[in-house]
Amino acid sequence: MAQPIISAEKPVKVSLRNLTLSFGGITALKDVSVDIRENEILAIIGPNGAGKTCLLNCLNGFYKPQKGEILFEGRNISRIRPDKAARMGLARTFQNIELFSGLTTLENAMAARHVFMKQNLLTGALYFGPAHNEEIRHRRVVEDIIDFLEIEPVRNKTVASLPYGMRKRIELARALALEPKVLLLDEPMAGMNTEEKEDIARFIVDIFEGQGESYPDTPVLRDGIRTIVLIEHDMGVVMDLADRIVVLDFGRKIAEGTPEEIKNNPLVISAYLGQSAKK
Amino acid sequence: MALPCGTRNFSYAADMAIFRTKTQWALLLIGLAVLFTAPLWLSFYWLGVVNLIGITIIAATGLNLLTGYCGQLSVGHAGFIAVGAFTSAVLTAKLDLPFLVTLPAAGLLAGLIGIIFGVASLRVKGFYLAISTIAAQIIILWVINHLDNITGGFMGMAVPRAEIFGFTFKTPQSLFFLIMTVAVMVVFFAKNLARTRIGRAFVAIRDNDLAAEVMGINLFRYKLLAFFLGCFLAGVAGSLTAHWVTYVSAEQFSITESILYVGMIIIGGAGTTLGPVLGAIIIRLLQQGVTYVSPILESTFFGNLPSGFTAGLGPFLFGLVIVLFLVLEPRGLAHRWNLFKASYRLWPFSY
Amino acid sequence: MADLMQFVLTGITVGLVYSLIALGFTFIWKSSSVANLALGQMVLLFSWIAYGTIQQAGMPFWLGLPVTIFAAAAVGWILERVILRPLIGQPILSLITVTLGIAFIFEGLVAMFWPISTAAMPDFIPDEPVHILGAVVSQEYLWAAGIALVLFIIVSLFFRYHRYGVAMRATADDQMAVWACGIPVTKIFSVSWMFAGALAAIGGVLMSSIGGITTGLIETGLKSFSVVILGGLDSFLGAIVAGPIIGLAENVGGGYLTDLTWSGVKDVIPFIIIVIVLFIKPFGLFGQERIERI
Amino acid sequence: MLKINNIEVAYLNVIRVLHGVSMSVSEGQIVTLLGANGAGKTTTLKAISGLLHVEEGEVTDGNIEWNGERIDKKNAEYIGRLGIVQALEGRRVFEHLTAEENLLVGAFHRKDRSEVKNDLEMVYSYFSRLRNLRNNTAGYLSGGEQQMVVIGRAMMAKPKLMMLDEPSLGLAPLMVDEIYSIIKRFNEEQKTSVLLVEQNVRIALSIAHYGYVMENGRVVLDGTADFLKNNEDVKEFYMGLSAVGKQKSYRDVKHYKRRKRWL
Amino acid sequence: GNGNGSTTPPPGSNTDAVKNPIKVGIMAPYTGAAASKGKPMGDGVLDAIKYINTELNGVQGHQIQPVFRDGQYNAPIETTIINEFISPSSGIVMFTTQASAEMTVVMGIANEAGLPGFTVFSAPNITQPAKHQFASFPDYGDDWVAFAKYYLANIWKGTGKPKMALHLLNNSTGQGAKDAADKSAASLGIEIVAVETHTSTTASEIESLTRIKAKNPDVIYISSTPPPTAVILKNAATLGITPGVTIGCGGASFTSEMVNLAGAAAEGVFGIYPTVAWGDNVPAMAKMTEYLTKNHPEDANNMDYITGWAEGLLIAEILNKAITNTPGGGNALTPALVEANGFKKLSGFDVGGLQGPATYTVGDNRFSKTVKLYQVKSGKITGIGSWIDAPYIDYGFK
Ligand SMILES: Nc1ncnc2c1ncn2[C@@H]1O[C@H](COP(=O)(O)OP(=O)(O)OP(=O)(O)O)[C@@H](O)[C@H]1O
Ligand SMILES: Nc1ncnc2c1ncn2[C@@H]1O[C@H](COP(=O)(O)OP(=O)(O)OP(=O)(O)O)[C@@H](O)[C@H]1O
Ligand SMILES: [Mg+2]
Ligand SMILES: [Mg+2]
Repeated sequence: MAQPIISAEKPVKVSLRNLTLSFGGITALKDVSVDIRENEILAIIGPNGAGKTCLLNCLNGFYKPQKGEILFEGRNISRIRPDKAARMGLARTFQNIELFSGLTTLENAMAARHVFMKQNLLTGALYFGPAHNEEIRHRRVVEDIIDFLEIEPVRNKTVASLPYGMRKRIELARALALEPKVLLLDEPMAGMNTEEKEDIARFIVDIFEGQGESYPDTPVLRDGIRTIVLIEHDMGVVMDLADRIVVLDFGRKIAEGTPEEIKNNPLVISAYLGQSAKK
Repeated sequence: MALPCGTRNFSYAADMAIFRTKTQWALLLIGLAVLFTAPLWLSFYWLGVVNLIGITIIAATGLNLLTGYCGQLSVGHAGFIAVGAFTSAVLTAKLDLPFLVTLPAAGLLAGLIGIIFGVASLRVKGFYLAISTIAAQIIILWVINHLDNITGGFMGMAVPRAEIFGFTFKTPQSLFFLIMTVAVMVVFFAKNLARTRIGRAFVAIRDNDLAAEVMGINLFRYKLLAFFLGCFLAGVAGSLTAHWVTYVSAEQFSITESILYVGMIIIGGAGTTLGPVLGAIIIRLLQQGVTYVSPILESTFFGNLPSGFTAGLGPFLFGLVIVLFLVLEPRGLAHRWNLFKASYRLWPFSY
Repeated sequence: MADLMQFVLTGITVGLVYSLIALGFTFIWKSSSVANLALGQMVLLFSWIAYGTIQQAGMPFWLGLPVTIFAAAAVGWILERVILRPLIGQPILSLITVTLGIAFIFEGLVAMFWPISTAAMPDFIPDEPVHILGAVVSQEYLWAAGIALVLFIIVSLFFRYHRYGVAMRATADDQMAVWACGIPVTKIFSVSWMFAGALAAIGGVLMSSIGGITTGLIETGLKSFSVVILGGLDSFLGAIVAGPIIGLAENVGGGYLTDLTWSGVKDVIPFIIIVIVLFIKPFGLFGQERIERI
Repeated sequence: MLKINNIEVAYLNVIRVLHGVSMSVSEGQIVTLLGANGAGKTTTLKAISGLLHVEEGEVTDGNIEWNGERIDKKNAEYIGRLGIVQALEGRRVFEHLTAEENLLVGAFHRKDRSEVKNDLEMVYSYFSRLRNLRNNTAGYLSGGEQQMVVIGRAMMAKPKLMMLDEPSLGLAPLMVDEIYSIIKRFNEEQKTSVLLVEQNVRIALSIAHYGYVMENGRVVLDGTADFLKNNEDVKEFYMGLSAVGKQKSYRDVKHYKRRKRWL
Repeated sequence: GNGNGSTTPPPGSNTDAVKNPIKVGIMAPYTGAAASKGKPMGDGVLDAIKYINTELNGVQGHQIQPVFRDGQYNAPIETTIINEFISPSSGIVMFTTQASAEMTVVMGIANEAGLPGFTVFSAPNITQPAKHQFASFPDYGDDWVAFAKYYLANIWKGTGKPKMALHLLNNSTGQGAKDAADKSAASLGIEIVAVETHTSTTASEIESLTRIKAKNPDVIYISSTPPPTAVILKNAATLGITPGVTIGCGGASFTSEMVNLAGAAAEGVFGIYPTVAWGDNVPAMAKMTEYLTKNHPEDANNMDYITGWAEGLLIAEILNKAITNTPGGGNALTPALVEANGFKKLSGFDVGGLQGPATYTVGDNRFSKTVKLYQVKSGKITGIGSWIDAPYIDYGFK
């Protein structure tokens, strides 16, 4: 079911225009422009310290770029607060795991349902009635996601002592629970072996495509997330999954194109891939 | 008897209930029955102690929401209790307002002042925040001390007894019912808040505030909400204190008391509903122990003890208990209790 | 004008005394990220030990002082060994609370061993006040201020350049990782608590030669917290600069504001400053910002 | 020189994680430890370095020997002094220290202070990116840069046995190749033994002399690197898609049938 | 509700019957912030009761049974203690506290329950308006008046009104003096030129004294506790205020502890104290010294032990009066009877000469109404003159 790669026709979902971000002396992003389109998985690659994570951080409002603008569905969100960005439909995972370590897997995902819930102090404190029903409603969605990602065995475990790979999956679950329009993944497969990478790759593809009637009550799984941004250092994964790739180096965009184009771009090879990747 | 080996649930509602087995419900009912018949079999003295514990549980539960759940360390809790106490005192004594108005008013004012000082928490954490809350307490007490026209200044002021629909809460027994009703309600509300949307947001902020924000939780609103709730309950406890002691002066609300509250939630188990309850009971009973033991030791071993031994015994024991608890059970008694429950539930297979 | 001079001089010297105590706080913080709320009680206990060696055991000052410092270091060592070491890796809340427990224990010990509860430190600094530009200051304050400055230079250099100093800072960041490097975390902890004990002892002897040995020393500990907040928890420079600022604010502010506001304003000024600082410069004048990266 | 004899490890006295693991590392060898998430690789390393105690874990059975001396009951410091150093997984830099100070902490217990300067140079020559970042606060470095700091720090200790937990994690492909050639060089030049936990099986086996495969707390397979490289199971499960020759796409991984779920 | 009721023998057989012990609640801040005063006072009162019980065979044959509790200077704890004291089943007929702050916390409940009690150190708000609580000697306000009068009569040599500065502790100790000054300075002919407050833990008062100095006062009055008083005195010496300006202290500050701490700076300072000093030739001195040496040598020279001992004697006398005036005697005592027949029947009791004679006057709940003036001379607290009257001041509290 691979999508045809005709990027020009896909509508732009998020548009980054001339972003510049610096910290004191370090320029993390310099005049970077990227269009993130609907119906595509966009990969961002580049050497360590190139500014990939910074780009995501700008996208969801964690960093405020000094110059340039970010248009999300036409609205400028370059100075938005992170929680607002989440409400607008931007969810992400983190390269160094950032879970709520004192909560269980289930609660981590439920925490992300926060934005959809209507409880207030009063109904929450009384619990019985509206809050209870709401909890159950959202619990269903979360259980669907847990089921989808196959993490039921750790559903009620506090996440702090789970193995690395498991925690990465829980991060994904939490991001899905936010039912985002755009999913941002920062190195979701780091520290996994090939088999586990296959799992995650499968999840990403499934999320992208949607699961239809397997999960009729959970829109995010049923309809899929049609815009995914992926940062990853495993070229096998990137080349297979991405519809389009943007390459950053020292804060600048040095290339953009289909996996085929990128694989053979001499600039990218010398800055990032190295000769070994070509074989 | 059927052991609850691996209690399993078949619906989300059942899975989310606090009390899941018949035994648990029975224990709850028995517990409540024992609690509310206490005035029949407890002496004045023990009622006094239990009343104090009840008030303490209310304030400690507030601190637990703020510190245990939301992770905002406050070492100025007694300052907010003072706000509640004086609010209630002034409103009843000077304006003749009914207790049913002054009690929530005390909570509200304490909560609002809590929000003001809580604004600092948006930028700092941990020890910085701890000190700013100490500062809050010192400033609050200074203001109370100098609003002499309203609060009686250094002298403090007398407080009338609480009155609801013409009934005056005067005897330790009637106060017991008043205080315990509020305490049970507060614990129940806190438990519910903790396990629903707001509580999860609090814990998310405690465990990883950056990620929480990225997940759509408004830090500004929720940190302030935590301060409001924590201080609101402090205010409620303050109001009850005022009508229980019947005299308030700023001196009664010391930094030491604030520190004790922190000790309570740590010993009991921060971030659990049971924690502040256990902590309040232990610390208050320990204080009573010291009240008793030191004079007894002094008279029993007259002359055989180094002079000053008893004077130092109180703080020494106190510190020792806090330290021992932390070293031996750093996650608090509630944690131990949960382990115990878990192993009981799966008995006889401990793993 | 003469009044102003007096307020300024008093502010600076008193402030440096706060700095002296604050250095001890920063020392522990930088080496183990433990916020030592028992600071005031340590100062109190060690002042009494000094009293015990010099006044009660009759040692001459030149012997009593080193003995006291040695004893203080020993107490620091025991604290680390028995109480803090088992807590390595526990959340910050537990670490802060355990120091509160220590504070109670010390208060108890003091009451047990010195039931007289207050005493004057034997005189070892001449009584005559010194006149500077029309203002007077007692020699004790000058000594305390001078010693604070010297200690500041020593500890700053130590933490910046000495390998133990650098390792201590690393320990404050991530004990587990320090351990993984094969560095004796426990020894680092011991050494830093011994140092902190010694600093508290020196501070205590100087402080109590000014105001006597009383529980008031505990409260001076509280004031020192406002100094570390203003200066930045992890900055010795902050401690040494913020002390006089707090002192000046207290004395000059108190000097001119008391008539305009309420009495006792002097005693809340440091705390009002804390609240203001936390709003506009949350990590103090020289404190390192919390690292926020995702 | 390092021998692990049938150890069992439990956390908090209840959670048993290793069920009888044996392995050995001899002088100058690079040994790699492979296995899925949660197999117990990190736990094994912690058992060796003594860090287990800090996490309320304990070696409940079996023993660990270092040059004939039992070290499974020793504390981390003692083991560190023997020259065993572990680089933790997950880029644990000292955030508030500069990159260079991080490296110096690695050299803490070395007596040859003058040599330390040279080694600093050596690390900078290995990781040239760090040279420019030497005075930057480590907490703000990018993920990969932090990883370099962590490995450099382990090297600064000049250990007899260097244990690296997923050194390639989060590194760019070029950098992975580079780091592995550095580890190999370091092993050859300094005669340091290396115990390597890695998910990137292909690259790990390319420099290792010997390897162990762990699953669910047990060693299920071991052998020389060449043997493992050619083992069918290893090829299928650990090198999977990228196995030379039949390259299938991550897009085409088969979708398993979903099971009925129980609460 | 008398706990002794069940064991009371039939009326009439009183003289031969078993004489029940009489329970008295005693609350002292044995630990906590005020332990430095509470401990010696507690020691004093317990020693005195011990002496009465063993050597005098109690009060008319009834042993005094102290129910001694450490209030820890902590309001919640003090409240639980008073709840114990007021409980009918406790059998307690009266109680005492050692500090005005302690009494302030508990007096609401005690008054409500009608349990009579008295406090050793007191502030005006405890005895005004007069309810069931009493003070064993004049309060902090009275101290000020007594000193002011003495100053005007014997020290002030100038013309016009003398200028006085107040330096007050930030609690009821300081406030009591301020209330008195507000009320009576004008009528006495004293001009208050400065009012400063300090905390109980201050380390420097140079700043406040600089401002006081600028006002050129003739006399400074300190109402506080010993440690801060010593700081103020030392700072005053540093600033050159003393010698030159007269300094007077309220009762709670003026102890040997303060003299120790202040050293040379205390020389010449005047102080009010409600009892005699150690070594004064009064009837109770010998026994008191004997018990002190035997049981509490660490309290030597501590005048708070004297106030405690005097408290013990007062308790005994109150009970003595109550037993005498109550039909049925000691076994029939109730709180109300002790108040009516004991507290309110006190008249001219000399308290072993330790403090001014104790007398109950209607509307004035202070027992002794005199204080003594002292001065530090060559490092010793030395009495000057005889007892000074401290007449009742009506502050109009409600
Ligand atoms: N808050 C910050 N303060 C200072 N420097 C920063 C900050 N955040 C990022 N940087 C710097 O910006 C550069 C880009 O960092 P970024 O995390 O975006 O890299 P990256 O492309 O994600 O690299 P990697 O693949 O290693 O994760 C790095 O050199 C980093 O040190
Ligand atoms: N501190 C701990 N307390 C309890 N259980 C733990 C603890 N640390 C690890 N575990 C458990 O031990 C098992 C093995 O973990 P370990 O970290 O050794 O795996 P790993 O092979 O290194 O995995 P990864 O590849 O994800 O790093 C896991 O199931 C984990 O949940
Ligand atoms: Mg990155
Ligand atoms: Mg691992």
